[in-house]
Amino acid sequence: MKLLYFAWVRNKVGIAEENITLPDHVGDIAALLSWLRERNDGFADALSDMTAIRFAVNQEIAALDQPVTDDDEIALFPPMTGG
Amino acid sequence: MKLLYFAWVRNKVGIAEENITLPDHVGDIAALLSWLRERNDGFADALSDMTAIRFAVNQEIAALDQPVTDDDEIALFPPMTGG
Amino acid sequence: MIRVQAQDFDVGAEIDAMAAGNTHIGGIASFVGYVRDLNDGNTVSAITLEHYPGMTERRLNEIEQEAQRRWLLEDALIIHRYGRLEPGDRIVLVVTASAHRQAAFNATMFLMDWLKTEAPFWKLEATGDGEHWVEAREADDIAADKWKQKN
Amino acid sequence: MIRVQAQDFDVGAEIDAMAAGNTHIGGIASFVGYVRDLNDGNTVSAITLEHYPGMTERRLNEIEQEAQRRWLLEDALIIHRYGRLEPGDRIVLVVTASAHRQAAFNATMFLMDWLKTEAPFWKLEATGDGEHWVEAREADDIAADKWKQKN
Repeated sequence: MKLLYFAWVRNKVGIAEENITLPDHVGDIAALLSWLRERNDGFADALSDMTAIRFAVNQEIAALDQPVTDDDEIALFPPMTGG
Repeated sequence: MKLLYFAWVRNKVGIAEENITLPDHVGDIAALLSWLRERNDGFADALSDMTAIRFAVNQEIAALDQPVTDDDEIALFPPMTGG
Repeated sequence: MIRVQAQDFDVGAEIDAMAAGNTHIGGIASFVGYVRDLNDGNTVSAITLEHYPGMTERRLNEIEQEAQRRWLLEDALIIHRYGRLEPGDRIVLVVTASAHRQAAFNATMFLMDWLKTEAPFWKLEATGDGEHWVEAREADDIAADKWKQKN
Repeated sequence: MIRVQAQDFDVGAEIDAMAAGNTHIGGIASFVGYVRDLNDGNTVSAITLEHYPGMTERRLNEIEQEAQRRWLLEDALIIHRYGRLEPGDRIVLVVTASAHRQAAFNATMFLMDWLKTEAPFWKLEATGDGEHWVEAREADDIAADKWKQKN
């Protein structure tokens, strides 16, 4: 799985992108976030407030219960502020 | 009084502008229009449908009962179509 | 600022001039009106815009002031042409600048709706059937009226 | 058409290119967004726009298609910059052309409201107090939501 982090999510987790292999028990976005939070304090801090995080699966905005697999590109970021 | 005619009002009355002296009994726009209609068929035709005519007194849109004097600039024209 | 003129104008130059040196501006909204080749089903070969010199400038200045009263604008510009124009030619330009986009959008729409019904211009349209004066559209009156109700 | 780029753009050239040769166009509405020197009371010395390459282009194409579905447009253009920008710099351009002005105004406002909340851009603002990420504004969410209710 390809993981991308943007804006202050990237600042807090300390990396812009990475390739990982999903553990068997991680089948959706919610489980992925729980698993990421366990990695270190940076991830725990970045992903502590779910109302402040948006996620995209294969470049489409997704919900917490969206299934994910190792073939997906997942991005985590704050609410968008374009224009 | 200076009288100005625009668009198809000008076409129908046959002149773009003129200077006239008001008869004593003409004190407002309504009376002016009645008096102008008597002049010839062109004026009678141009001023036959009051819903299709707009008038300005000294370059401000005016109502039928607006008083007028020999010092005024009066313009008669169809509804405006700018933009 | 308002300008009533026969000659063409440069849209990009006007927008850039309004932006230049004013870093309070967050957005500039603009509208350019063009002569269309088709109007109410008629093929148009040209239009001739007549106006009321003196009253036109006076009314355009008034409405620009009104827009500045209604919205917090950094600047506003109206340019309206008169004379003979062909399909594709520019007729009118409205540009407004504000700190916030909604003020600029609203002011630009307000000025365009107003120009359609309240500025002393008249359009003579040349089509295959000859020349005729363009009639006022009820839709334009309704568009202009909505600004009277809301403010 | 959509473009996501670091370099500046020429507003007048884009508008003129859209108008060129299409005499069905009655009006072109546009909006240019600029970096302001003041935001939420802070003096801004620069902003850095980050985006999600790939997703940005995909989403901008989708929303341009959506605007074309909702309104009868002759053409539509979105240009959005990324990278470091200073007060007075252009950030974003939306241009839409239609036979009728209201379609062009609505499509331009729709695209701008959408870009504020749904395009994967994030703004890092440099002020006297240091750098911070600009937070999403509730007013922008409300503006974007109104297009969901109405259509």
